[in-house]
Amino acid sequence: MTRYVKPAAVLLVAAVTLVLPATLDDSALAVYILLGLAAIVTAGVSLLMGYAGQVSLGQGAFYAIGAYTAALLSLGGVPPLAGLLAAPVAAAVFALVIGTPLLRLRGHHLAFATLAMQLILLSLAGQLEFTGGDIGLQAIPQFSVGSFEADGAAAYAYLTWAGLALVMLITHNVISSRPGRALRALATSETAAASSGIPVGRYKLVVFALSATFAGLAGGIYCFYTGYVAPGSFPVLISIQYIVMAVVGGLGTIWGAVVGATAITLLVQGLDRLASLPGMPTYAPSVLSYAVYALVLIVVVLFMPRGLVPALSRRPDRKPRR
Amino acid sequence: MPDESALSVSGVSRSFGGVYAVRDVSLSVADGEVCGVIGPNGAGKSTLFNLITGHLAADHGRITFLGHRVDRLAPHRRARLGMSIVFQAARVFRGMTVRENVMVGSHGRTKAGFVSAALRLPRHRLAERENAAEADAALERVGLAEWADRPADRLPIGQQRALQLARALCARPRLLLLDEPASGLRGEERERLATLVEELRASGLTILLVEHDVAFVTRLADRVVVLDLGQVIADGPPAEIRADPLVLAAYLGQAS
Amino acid sequence: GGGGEQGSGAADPIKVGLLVSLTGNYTPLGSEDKKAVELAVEQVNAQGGLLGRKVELVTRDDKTAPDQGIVAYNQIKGEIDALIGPVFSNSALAVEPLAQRDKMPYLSLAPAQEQVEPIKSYIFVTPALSSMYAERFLQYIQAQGIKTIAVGWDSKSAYSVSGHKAMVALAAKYGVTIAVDEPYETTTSDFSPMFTHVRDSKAEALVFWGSGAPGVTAAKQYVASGLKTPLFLTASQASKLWLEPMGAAAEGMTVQSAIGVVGDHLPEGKQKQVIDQMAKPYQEKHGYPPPQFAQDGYSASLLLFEAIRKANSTDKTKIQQALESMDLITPNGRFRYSATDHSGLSPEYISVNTVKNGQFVPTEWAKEQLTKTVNAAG
Amino acid sequence: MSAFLTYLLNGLAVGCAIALIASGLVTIHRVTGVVNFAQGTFAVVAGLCTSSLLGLGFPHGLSELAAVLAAAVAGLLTGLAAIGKPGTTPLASLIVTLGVGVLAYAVEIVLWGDQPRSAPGLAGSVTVAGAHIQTQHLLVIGVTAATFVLLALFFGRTYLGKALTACASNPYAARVVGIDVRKMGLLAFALGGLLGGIAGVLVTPLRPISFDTDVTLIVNGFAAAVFGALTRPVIALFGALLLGVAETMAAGYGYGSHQLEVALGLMIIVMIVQAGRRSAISEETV
Amino acid sequence: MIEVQDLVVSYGTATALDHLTLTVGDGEMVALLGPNGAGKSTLANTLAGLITPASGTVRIGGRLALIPEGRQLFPDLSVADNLALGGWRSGLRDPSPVYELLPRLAELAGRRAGVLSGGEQQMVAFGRAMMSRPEALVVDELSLGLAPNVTADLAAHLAELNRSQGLTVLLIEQNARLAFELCSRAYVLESGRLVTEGPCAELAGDPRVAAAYLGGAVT
Ligand SMILES: Nc1ncnc2c1ncn2[C@@H]1O[C@H](COP(=O)(O)OP(=O)(O)OP(=O)(O)O)[C@@H](O)[C@H]1O
Ligand SMILES: Nc1ncnc2c1ncn2[C@@H]1O[C@H](COP(=O)(O)OP(=O)(O)OP(=O)(O)O)[C@@H](O)[C@H]1O
Ligand SMILES: [Mg+2]
Ligand SMILES: [Mg+2]
Repeated sequence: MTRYVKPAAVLLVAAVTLVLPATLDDSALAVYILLGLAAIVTAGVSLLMGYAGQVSLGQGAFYAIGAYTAALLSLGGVPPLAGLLAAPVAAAVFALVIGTPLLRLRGHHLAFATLAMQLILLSLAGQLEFTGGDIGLQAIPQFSVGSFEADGAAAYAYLTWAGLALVMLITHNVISSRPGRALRALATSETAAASSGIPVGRYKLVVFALSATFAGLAGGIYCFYTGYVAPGSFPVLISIQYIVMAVVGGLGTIWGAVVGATAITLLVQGLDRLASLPGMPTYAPSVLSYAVYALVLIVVVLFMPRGLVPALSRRPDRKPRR
Repeated sequence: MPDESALSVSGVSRSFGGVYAVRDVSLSVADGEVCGVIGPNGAGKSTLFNLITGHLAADHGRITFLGHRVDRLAPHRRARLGMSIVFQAARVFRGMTVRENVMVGSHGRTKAGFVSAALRLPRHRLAERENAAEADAALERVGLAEWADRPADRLPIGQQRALQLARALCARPRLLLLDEPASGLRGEERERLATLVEELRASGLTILLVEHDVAFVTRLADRVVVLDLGQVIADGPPAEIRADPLVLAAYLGQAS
Repeated sequence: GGGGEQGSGAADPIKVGLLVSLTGNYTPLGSEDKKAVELAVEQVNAQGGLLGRKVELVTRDDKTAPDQGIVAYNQIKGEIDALIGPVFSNSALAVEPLAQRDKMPYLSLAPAQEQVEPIKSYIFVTPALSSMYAERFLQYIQAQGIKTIAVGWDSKSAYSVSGHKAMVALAAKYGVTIAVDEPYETTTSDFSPMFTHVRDSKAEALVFWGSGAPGVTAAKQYVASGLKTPLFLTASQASKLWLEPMGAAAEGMTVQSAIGVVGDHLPEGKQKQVIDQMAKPYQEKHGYPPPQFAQDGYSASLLLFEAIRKANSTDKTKIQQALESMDLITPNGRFRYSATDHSGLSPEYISVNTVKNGQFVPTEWAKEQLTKTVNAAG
Repeated sequence: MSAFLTYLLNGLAVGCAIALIASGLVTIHRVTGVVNFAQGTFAVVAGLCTSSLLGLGFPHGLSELAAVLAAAVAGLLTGLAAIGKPGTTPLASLIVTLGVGVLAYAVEIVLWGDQPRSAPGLAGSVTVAGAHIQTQHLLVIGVTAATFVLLALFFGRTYLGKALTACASNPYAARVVGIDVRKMGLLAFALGGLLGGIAGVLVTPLRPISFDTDVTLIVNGFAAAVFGALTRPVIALFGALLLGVAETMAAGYGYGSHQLEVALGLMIIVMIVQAGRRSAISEETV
Repeated sequence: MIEVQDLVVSYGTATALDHLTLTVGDGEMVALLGPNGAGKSTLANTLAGLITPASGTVRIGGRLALIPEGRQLFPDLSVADNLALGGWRSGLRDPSPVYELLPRLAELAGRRAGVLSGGEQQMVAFGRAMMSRPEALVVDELSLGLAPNVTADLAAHLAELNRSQGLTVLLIEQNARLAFELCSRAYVLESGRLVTEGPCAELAGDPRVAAAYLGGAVT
């Protein structure tokens, strides 16, 4: 009986995902796309933090690298598809390079170092000529594959959610198998993991790069969708927001990233709508959205400390595997 | 002797802020031998184990294992050469089931990496199934079979220790280091553990055993090494050691 | 996108989009813009609206973030006839390509140079560009007989970066040498290195580019440092946001501003009248005179209303055409947009003031210049 | 030489202001294991309060004192939200403090509006061996020195300080010996609020404070606190001074637009070097 | 001194102690035996007030100290500070009496507790409990990780305190031989319920108890 519940749920979600873009208007589609992108990045955060126990407060940096890579390439005349594929690769390579020294750090040290890495990166992007400085890169061409050009928001919605599906599938396959077990093991005890033959340093590096890959992919899609990339698009707060999404959704669960990203994005957008209704006093947007956002966040975290997914599904997502 | 020895430690020292925890220790363990290590609290037994497995770096000395010089290798490389350790303090992996915990043990001798896992290649599925079967066999051996699907961190202490042993076995080691495996076990369970160790010895496994239950050690060990203040103060067959006045004074007291 | 005009019966309101920062770093600026635009809409509706229709605002928050600006724009682009756009340059630059693609008449509240270089046909700028402030200061400096200056600038602010760039480019033209060229960062909390460098140089004045917190921090530390070289500040400091925290310490400092800030000191005439038309009710409603950002918002509204009147339609192309032939006096000065000039203003509409009794008072030189400008405009 | 000394002294002052924020972070983390992202908020609350009270005509001293107390109350309230409910994990508490910081935005905007405010401090500057330094900066340095001496003595030497430390070191064991972990945690939050308040009161005359200034404050403070592993006040102080001096020196010697990169990069390098000296097994003491 | 009436303790839906009733009289030394997962530690924690029972009553007639399972020291504090904090309730701050009993700890006084060897940690845990000058002591595994001579010393010390000061002891111990030597009475717990109780001499003779607890690696 329960054997069929999960596949059925997955099918239902997939169907809704496919139908939605066709029915939504542009304004809702914008939210739908940003939500999907946030979920892709959050899936990486959840993998890194929830499974491998490594904290990154700089995930926005990889998002930015993906976006800049795709933007620079396609502005340089490279076909957008190649630009999009290069985005996750560039983010991963960057993560491998900086991860090698940074991952010697643990816990809060690592959290700080990744945060600082993002600040430094943004600061450089804001000063370098070829990244367009603080103004950034504009007029990035539309995404296209061959002669098909994605000019409507719906096309980006499909692209985003296809990316999300891929990311979820990879996460699911990885965490429930040999390398995934190794990651989850080293989260508890690096010592015990190493004595089981796990190359702890290398695994941390690989999972760091994998989470960066996800963020890079999202960044690539983002740059084509908005047609504009600048340092200001990737504030440090965005990295913190991903962590909030991961925690609210439920760390260490596959669906947590999607649920968390959805909950937070819809909350923020909803409040925004409400606050900018005519007749609201000048302070209303800020006061209302800050207050409600904060209260909802606090209440959810206090009363569902393990996140929405575990709280809603009673059974933890992690089924023992045979 | 060094030639046929599985493990040889020579002149190894390690100090912490000027205090020697292990001082110029040399010992060698023959292939298939069970070597007991006893000594007062703080004698350096666990530190010695950490030096052998690579979790601590030695200040001096050399360690060879199955003909490889290992003292510069990272812990996971040594594990892959065939060393497994059961720590004194239980280190089970949280958020994983008992079976998953044990399957981690096989990591060093299996291959499937991120790519084959992400793609779910058939080869990978097959390997997973074999691993799970082997983990179940190991659990059966230590008497944890019925706990396989439980979250490991909720196990009572005794079971956590058994779990560690199963995880170590799953690595199919050549050398097993047991740091106080019987502590926290009652009579019946001690007996089961002793039987298991005997079986392992019979299958040719080399074992280093730290234990304060002297009866347990004397029953299982071919040879006993005594450490005190980081140094070897005696080394010989169990019966001899139990009568050694130095050992009596430093360790056994009037109790035995 | 598109649409919105199908059912435009006489009773349908004209919808103007307003996209500003109501949360995030630029809240203080965005909220002033919002107040001013609301005032302009109120006033125009009180006079019976435009083309016999009421004007209605559709306000959205860009949260001082470009991607949120895009989300917000996409949400409203279907229903609005024209857009008054973000005060945060990065948001503005993010939204503009979309507005251009949708042929949406767009009046920007951001001062970034890049908006008009190159010119995009639907994008118009209302604040003076920082290059104009740079040029105006150089004119003043030349008039004061100063030959050597120091320049401090925020390397993380687009406004300050392009102001600095223009200053470096134009200095020679006005016979000025830059002896100290000192970048800092928005988060800088200690300016003593800059002051030390200035002290050790021949500079006769320190021109400080920056907006927000650094403007106050640096000016306060300047006073405490005992440095004698006069401090020149740009128009970002021409508001109570700067005056209030500075208090008495601001006395005697030189601060640029848009013409609207010094309306009281102008001769009677069209310009003064327009400024008062906004400043008086604004002061009544909010209890303080309108700061620079409010003037920008108000000017943008006037420009848009005038364009709709001239176009006699809410057709977007017609509004754009009307804007390109615009000649209108606003609190920011006289705008003359053309196909080759989408910023419309010129440096003559910038005042150079001294702080006296907590007020911005034009210097003698500025008074003279402004009088000339205003009289020439009629 | 005097230029160097100017940079150094001013850098120390900048570092001291950062250190005060870090001290609150360290205090709270040392006792509760929670990284308090609302720490910058306490400084903002105190700064805005001072500015209002002085504006209402209350004298110096009294205004500052009241502002610091207000921050302590804010600290206590944050603590109630973050650790008041039994079973809240440190990660959940961290998110709660983030939430409290955002909630504070709403309250601050209603009370003080969204415009930056400032407050007068000690005016003028002094010349030490040819180096100029603001009097207010000297005050900051003095108060910071005193605060850290007291803090180090409190945690290192007093019984209560050790009991507080014990709470985060092993909360279960703390309960075993009879320590009321929750009460101690709230005490730490109040103390953290107090320290944040001191920082706010001292910094407001140096730079304008608005509701969202907390972000800048917390980023620097977090860097310094992490340097001291979030538990060791004196090392956090060193981290803060390193940060402050590196920034000022970078600006002084021609890297004004790369202050941030230089300072943060330096911190990361020092941390990595430190980390190379520690082994995993000694960090994983069970 | 310790009175437990009809005690029920559960973790979520799992019941760890099921209507348990037992008493330990003033100045009595009682052993508690049971297989892994029987609920012994749960009982110890409940007696120390660290777990709130679902139902039933617990009455303690004096100052109670717990030596918890797995040592549970303050790893970041020094040995001396660990001991001093043991005196939180009693007001005793000076650890020298403990140093007299366990001279090894005096040598280690300045060391961080987290880096100590297993047995050394167990000594600190014992010393810390002594610092609270308990009238009743619950020991969750006394001999865990201790060298035989140290175990013997500590057992002798407990017996001495019991004799001279009337210390009440509830001893949870896997080494049943030691428990029976030290205590007069014992309870046997299985799956949260009492299965046997009686004087130690009698229980040692019970073949089931002997097989489960006294058997094993005895030469
Ligand atoms: N990281 C460290 N820093 C300082 N001292 C240490 C460290 N690790 C171990 N020691 C000290 O080294 C000595 C040896 O410790 P070790 O754990 O090897 O003892 P052991 O023989 O295993 O004792 P036990 O039987 O109690 O487990 C002890 O005195 C211990 O305090
Ligand atoms: N925090 C917890 N959450 C859920 N179940 C728990 C928890 N702690 C203990 N249990 C369960 O309660 C039961 C009793 O555990 P307890 O630790 O009291 O046993 P014990 O008799 O002390 O065992 P041991 O001899 O191994 O120390 C066990 O089944 C255990 O799995
Ligand atoms: Mg040991
Ligand atoms: Mg127990």
